[in-house]
Amino acid sequence: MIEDAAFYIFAGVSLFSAIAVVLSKNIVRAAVGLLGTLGGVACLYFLADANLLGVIQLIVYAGGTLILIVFGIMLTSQSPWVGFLPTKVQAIAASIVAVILTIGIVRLVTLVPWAQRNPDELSQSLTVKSIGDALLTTYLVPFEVASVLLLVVMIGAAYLARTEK
Amino acid sequence: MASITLPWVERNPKTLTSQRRTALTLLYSLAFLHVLLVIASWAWLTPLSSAAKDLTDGRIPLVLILCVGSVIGMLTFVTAALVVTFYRLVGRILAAPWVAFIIFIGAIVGIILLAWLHAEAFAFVKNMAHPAYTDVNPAPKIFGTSIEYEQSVRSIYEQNLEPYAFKIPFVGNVTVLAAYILWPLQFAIVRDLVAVGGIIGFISIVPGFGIWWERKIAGRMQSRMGPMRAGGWHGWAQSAADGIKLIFKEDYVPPSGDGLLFRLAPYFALVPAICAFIALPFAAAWVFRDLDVALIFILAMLGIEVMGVILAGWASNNKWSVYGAMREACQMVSYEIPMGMALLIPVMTAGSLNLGAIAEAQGGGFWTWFIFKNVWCFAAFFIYYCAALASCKRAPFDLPESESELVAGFLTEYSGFRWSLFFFGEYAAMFVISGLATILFLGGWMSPFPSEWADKLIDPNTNHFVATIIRGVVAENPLWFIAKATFMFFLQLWIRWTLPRIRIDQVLYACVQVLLPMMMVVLLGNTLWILAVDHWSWMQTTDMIINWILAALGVAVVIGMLAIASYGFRHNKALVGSMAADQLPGK
Amino acid sequence: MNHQFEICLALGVVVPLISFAILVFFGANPPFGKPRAAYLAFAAIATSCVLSSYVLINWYGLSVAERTELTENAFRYHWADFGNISIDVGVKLDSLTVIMYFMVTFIASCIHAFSIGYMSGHSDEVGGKCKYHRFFAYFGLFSFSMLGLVISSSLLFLFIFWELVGLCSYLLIGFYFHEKYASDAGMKAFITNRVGDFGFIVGLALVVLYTGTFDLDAAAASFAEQYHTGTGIFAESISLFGWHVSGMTLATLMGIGLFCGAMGKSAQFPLHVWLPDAMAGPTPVSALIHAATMVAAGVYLVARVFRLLTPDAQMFIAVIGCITLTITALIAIVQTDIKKILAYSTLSQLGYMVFGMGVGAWTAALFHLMTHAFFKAMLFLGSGQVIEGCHHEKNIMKMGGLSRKMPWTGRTFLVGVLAIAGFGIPWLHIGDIKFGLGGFFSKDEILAVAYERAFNMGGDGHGESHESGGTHGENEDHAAPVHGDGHAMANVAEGVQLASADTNASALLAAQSAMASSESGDAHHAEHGRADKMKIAGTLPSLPKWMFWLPIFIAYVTPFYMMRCYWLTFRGTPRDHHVHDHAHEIPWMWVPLVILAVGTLVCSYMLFRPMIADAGGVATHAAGIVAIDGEAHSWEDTSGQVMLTVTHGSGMDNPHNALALIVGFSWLIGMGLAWLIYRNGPALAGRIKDSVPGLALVHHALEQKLYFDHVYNYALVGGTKAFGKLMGAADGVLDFVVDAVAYLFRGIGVFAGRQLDMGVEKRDIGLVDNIANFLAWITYMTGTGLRRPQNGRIRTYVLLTAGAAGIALLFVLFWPHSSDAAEVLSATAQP
Amino acid sequence: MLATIGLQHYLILSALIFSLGVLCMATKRNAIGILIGVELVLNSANINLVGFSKYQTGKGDGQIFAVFVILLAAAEAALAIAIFMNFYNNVRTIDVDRGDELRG
Repeated sequence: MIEDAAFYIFAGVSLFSAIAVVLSKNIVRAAVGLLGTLGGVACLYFLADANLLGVIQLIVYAGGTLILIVFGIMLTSQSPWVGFLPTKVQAIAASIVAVILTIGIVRLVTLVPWAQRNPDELSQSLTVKSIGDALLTTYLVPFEVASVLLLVVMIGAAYLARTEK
Repeated sequence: MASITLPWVERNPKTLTSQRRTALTLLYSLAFLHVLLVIASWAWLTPLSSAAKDLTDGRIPLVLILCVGSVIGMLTFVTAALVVTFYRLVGRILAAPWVAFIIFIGAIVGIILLAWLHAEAFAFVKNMAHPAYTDVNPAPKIFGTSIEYEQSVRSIYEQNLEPYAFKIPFVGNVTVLAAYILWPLQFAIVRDLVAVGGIIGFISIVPGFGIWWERKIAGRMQSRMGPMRAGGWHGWAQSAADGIKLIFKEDYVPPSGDGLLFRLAPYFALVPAICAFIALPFAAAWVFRDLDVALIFILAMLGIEVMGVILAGWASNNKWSVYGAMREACQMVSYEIPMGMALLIPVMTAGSLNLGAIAEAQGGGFWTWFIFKNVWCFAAFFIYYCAALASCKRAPFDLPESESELVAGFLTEYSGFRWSLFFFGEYAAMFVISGLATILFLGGWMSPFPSEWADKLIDPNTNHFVATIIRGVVAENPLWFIAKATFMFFLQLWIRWTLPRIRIDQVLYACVQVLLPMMMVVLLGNTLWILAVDHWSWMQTTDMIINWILAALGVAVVIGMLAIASYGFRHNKALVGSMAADQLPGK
Repeated sequence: MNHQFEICLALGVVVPLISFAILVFFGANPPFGKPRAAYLAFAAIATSCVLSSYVLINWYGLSVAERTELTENAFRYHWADFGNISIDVGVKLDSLTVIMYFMVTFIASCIHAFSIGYMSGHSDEVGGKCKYHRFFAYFGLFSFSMLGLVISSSLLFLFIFWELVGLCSYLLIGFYFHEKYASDAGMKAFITNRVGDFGFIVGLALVVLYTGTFDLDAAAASFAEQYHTGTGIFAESISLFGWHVSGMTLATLMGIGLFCGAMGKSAQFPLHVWLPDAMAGPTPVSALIHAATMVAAGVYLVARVFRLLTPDAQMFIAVIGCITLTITALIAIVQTDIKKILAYSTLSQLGYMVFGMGVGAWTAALFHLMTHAFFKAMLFLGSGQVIEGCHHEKNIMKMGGLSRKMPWTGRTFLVGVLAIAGFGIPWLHIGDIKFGLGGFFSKDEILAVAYERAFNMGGDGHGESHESGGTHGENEDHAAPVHGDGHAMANVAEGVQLASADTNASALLAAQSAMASSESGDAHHAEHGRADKMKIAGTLPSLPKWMFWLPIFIAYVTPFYMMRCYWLTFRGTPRDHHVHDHAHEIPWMWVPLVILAVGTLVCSYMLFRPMIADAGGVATHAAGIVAIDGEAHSWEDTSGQVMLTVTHGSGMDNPHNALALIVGFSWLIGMGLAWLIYRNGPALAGRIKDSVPGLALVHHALEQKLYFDHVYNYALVGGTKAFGKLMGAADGVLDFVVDAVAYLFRGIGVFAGRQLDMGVEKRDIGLVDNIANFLAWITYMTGTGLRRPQNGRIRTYVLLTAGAAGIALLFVLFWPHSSDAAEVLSATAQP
Repeated sequence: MLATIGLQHYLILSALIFSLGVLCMATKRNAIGILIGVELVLNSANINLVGFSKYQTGKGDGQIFAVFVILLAAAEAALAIAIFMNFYNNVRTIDVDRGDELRG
């Protein structure tokens, strides 16, 4: 019961923040809205017994990526509050597309009788240990590839963002 | 020392006296009402309370409210009335020169009492917690563990726990009363609320005490007294007075800034710091939520805290603020890396990500603390502490608010209550990183003695209270944790007033080119070391020898520090620049 | 199990890595600094060399059976599982590893020693980067990766080290990175190698896909099984867009893919362009990496995966090798840069090795690899001595008469030239000692196999041995004593798994026993008749004749250009007195040269010969002398017949007398011709070029390296650019059409409106004008509307994509049959 | 209808956030705004993964993939910011509509 209420609260926070992201004209406010979405989604992860994922979401996304984004905003803004607004036609077209997408996907999701696990098993949560084991055995290749990718990205980003001589 | 003066008392005695008279009348009448209520309810409820065997009995809340509540209310009103009556006396007592002595003695007694209470409650909770402690997915929790609370209380009620079974004349069975008082705690949400209240209360104490302490230390280091006026003894009420002042200050929002974000920013700085306490254990099972990812969670919260600073700087629309914000952003993002890597060292050494398990792996005396475990852990501790200082924007890394270059950095435009929220967040974060250092490197809530000693000291005939205290002192106790964390907190203050602030490029250099490579070497070294110790017996000997050398080093450092401190204490008049108090006229 | 050999080899791999780690971090400063950094690197590789000598000596002190046992129980450590594929870290311990390892460490030690002197002239600081220690650090890394490559038992690790070797090559070619040509050359080598490695990865992926393992032995076993059952990779035909390549299975593609890697690293024909440019690196680098060891890694790879090659793939390899050895030798004739000549000769010799692998001369190719490594390293070091002595003058046209100034260099260079030219006298021998130098034996053996393949295929002896397969058990008993030999071979190069899987095993064993009983063979003298027994001829496709004659021709060209190089450099009269006066021999730098020269002589006299033959598994040590060229290759055609390649007796019979006649004196003729022409300097050659019609044209073509670089530049770089331009133009045309339509109609509309307006009363404007304007507006809007979606704005694209997806989704879901879609979806929604 | 929380709830939430992300991508002219929209979309994908992990497989695979998604998102953001810096250095604005030199 409390879990259900918590789901609606967190989902509401995420959605509300996501709407704020879309509607805000100021890009920093959009970033703050994104923070709200990330936090809400992280709470949802906690709710779905994905503790590690929630924490990773917070530490990597909210603590790292988002700060990077805000940093980028600060470095690339010329005057404080200038927002580049889309034209009305664009906004309306985009809204229509979004509505179409929403209807389509929601319809799809409600149409399919999703098989679900036995409710008794639902409460069994995964420990960090089991995820760590899986990462180092079954998912070793993606894990290693991801580390290589991060290395490449690090070098690439440093190269791209360096000051021109 | 001048006695405390309450200006509003002195200014217009007449009106104030009439006000006092009104207040006294009100208070005494309320107290009298409560006395009546107590008598009536006691007469009515005594047979009833002894009849209520079942904890779900709906009459218990009634007993609680009528009986216990009215006693508490009566005492409160009487105390208030006495204070109002003897306000001059109270003021004089607070201001009396000998109050320091009383507070000192009182503090010692209080700490002992507190220790006893803690130990008692700790043992109580831990015993209850025990069967469920290892459960994978506990039911609703208090202090992080699944507790069959009803049963526990019922067992008290049914006097199964011998030590609690004593009676007070006219009051009845204490355990029954205790059961009544603890009755609401059977609801998970009540327990959570109590725990949250406790956390928030603790967080409010930390800055209050910390700011005063910091100012006193600063004063001592600069051969002056620091705050001396507010309150009586050594300006102990200075933080409270500051708080009152800040609340009444003008709440200024820069008109050209982003008002919404400006108002929002302090909460972004404060709330994550509070959230970090969710997962920070004060002792085994003394944690709000015992997450298996507690360590990363705390790290994440410390990371998000930066967002508040950045937004504050941005929303102020002020050059200095933005500089401060950007400094904070790059500083924090950089220092998180060595910090996170340093935290891996104890995790690796203990073989567990669970903070409780890590702390309890260090229970065999101070030489088993991870800081003394081997050279890599030793290095990791210092790297962690440096990085933590930086991520907390404490001196010498307090670039975001460096007042000599950036006015006050991101705080430039802030005033009043919002300004104080930043400080709440900062001090809370300081305590969190100190606590983390304590748990991971300094044995957490384990005492510096091997915990087996407790079992040797307690023979089965020992009085229960004595046994609990012995266990608390010799084995484990939340107070040990608080004491160690407070010491680490003190170190931060000490460092702040000792080291000069460094430049921003030096800050980043220190992270990326010094701490990070060092940390990588340490990480690799520790891994190989653990492997080697596992595989070769001669490495175990080496490991032990190094452990002892490091422990001896630690003891030597502490003894040296104490010696220097005692020397300074004894010879402070002979030292250069003795206390300003000594130079006061009349001395 | 005692793993002392593995431990020694692994230690030898790690020691250079440690030296690399130390040097790269601390090499620039005391306690290392300028000379000591080099000493550290030398000490490291010398340690490896000592270790490998220990292994070599002890390894060959063991009996064949013991070695076989060691090979089978070599160290394997289960490292990780990737899904179903398990990855082992292990050491491939067999004769080939041991010899190759020794060769690499020995030559690397000599070159390290040489480099101490060579690099001492280099300044410490260039552009703020300390180069001296960097050089030796890279050498350490290179030694580590090359040795790791040699001992890897798993294709995965082989590939990792393979790439590391490529990286070192890149770093060392571009060692003078402040010079554009050097960094360009490094880039070129790297990119060219990537092309080859792409094929390698494809091959590797196929191996893993179809055999499920990275382990060389396990892969070969699985491969053999698939072959026999005709399943797996042999059941897959190659098809490209529905077009089937007839007669080829995917197995062939896999072999070719693996060979592509070798093509890149060993610089074979289409990808050979990087090696001459790689001479931009310091000369010791050229000696170590681009002559002796790294480029040989390709050949080594082919030797390692030989069991995975189908006859078609082998033919491909042979063709590539043949082309390479021909064209590069021709280009070498006209080069004037001493290092370029040596580079092209290296290419040519690599071509010989690859050709040898392709025609099935497994042992001979590896033997040639070993001998070539020695004399080519020596030649390069000699050229380094010359270049250093002449103050970085590389043009041989400006040299001449240097042998007086640098006598030791001249002498050792001559030894090298003789060795590469194939100096030796057929039929002459004193006892068992034959008269000749390295190239004489190794190159001619490759040619002998080619000869067999080109002329003598057809299978006398085939029937006999195949019949003997009928009496299976008997033969097996009979062959039991030599089974060990066969086994040793199997673990290195060829599949006993394959052979023993069916009755053909006996054929193989019969061949081996025949060879085992053969004593004292040599390249050109032996008893007749034995070879017939050894010929387990098969039905391998016989070699086209040109693939035999081209290498023969090049065997004449090789002595020519090497003699030209030697004579113009060391003999004759000095042509540039400035260079000549300042030329000097740097003291002590010739010591490694002499050591290598001695090595060349020794290895020419067959020290390595038996060892490699043993690696091939068809040698016997009973008599102490081994001379049989036993290619360890057996293959079977699709009809299941034995296709053991020629295992001829190395010139013991008539054909080989003929071969000796054909190429035995090529060194004399080639070198003699060169001496005649270049005796008095290059002038005569110039005159010949001018007087013979057409020769100038050929000369020019060769000078331009047969236009390979031009073609690549034009076809690849230009092609890409042109494609881009074409696309741009197409875009422009479309835009132009759309715009033009819009503007045209708008113009018409405006014009019409104006015409109608003129002289007409105001009230008409409303109607007429508006109609016209409306038309114009419609057309204009159509045009701009068509234009708009491709406005290059990311948001528009996002919108269009998302909108299209959404509409498609709605269409599917709300269409009358959407329940079907739901059924399909719900079927997939089950866990 | 929405009695107990099940897989559908997660999926619908994910769909909504996805659409909002697309909307954000389509309406923001600031390059970083577009990046924020991408992050929203990735988050919605992660919600799906976690939902399926909890309600269908019960194993860690969904979570692990979500971890990789987060990781890739971080990498993508780092690169994107670096590209935007370059873009800003070249065009002196972060408005993507101004970066249309290649427009047809």
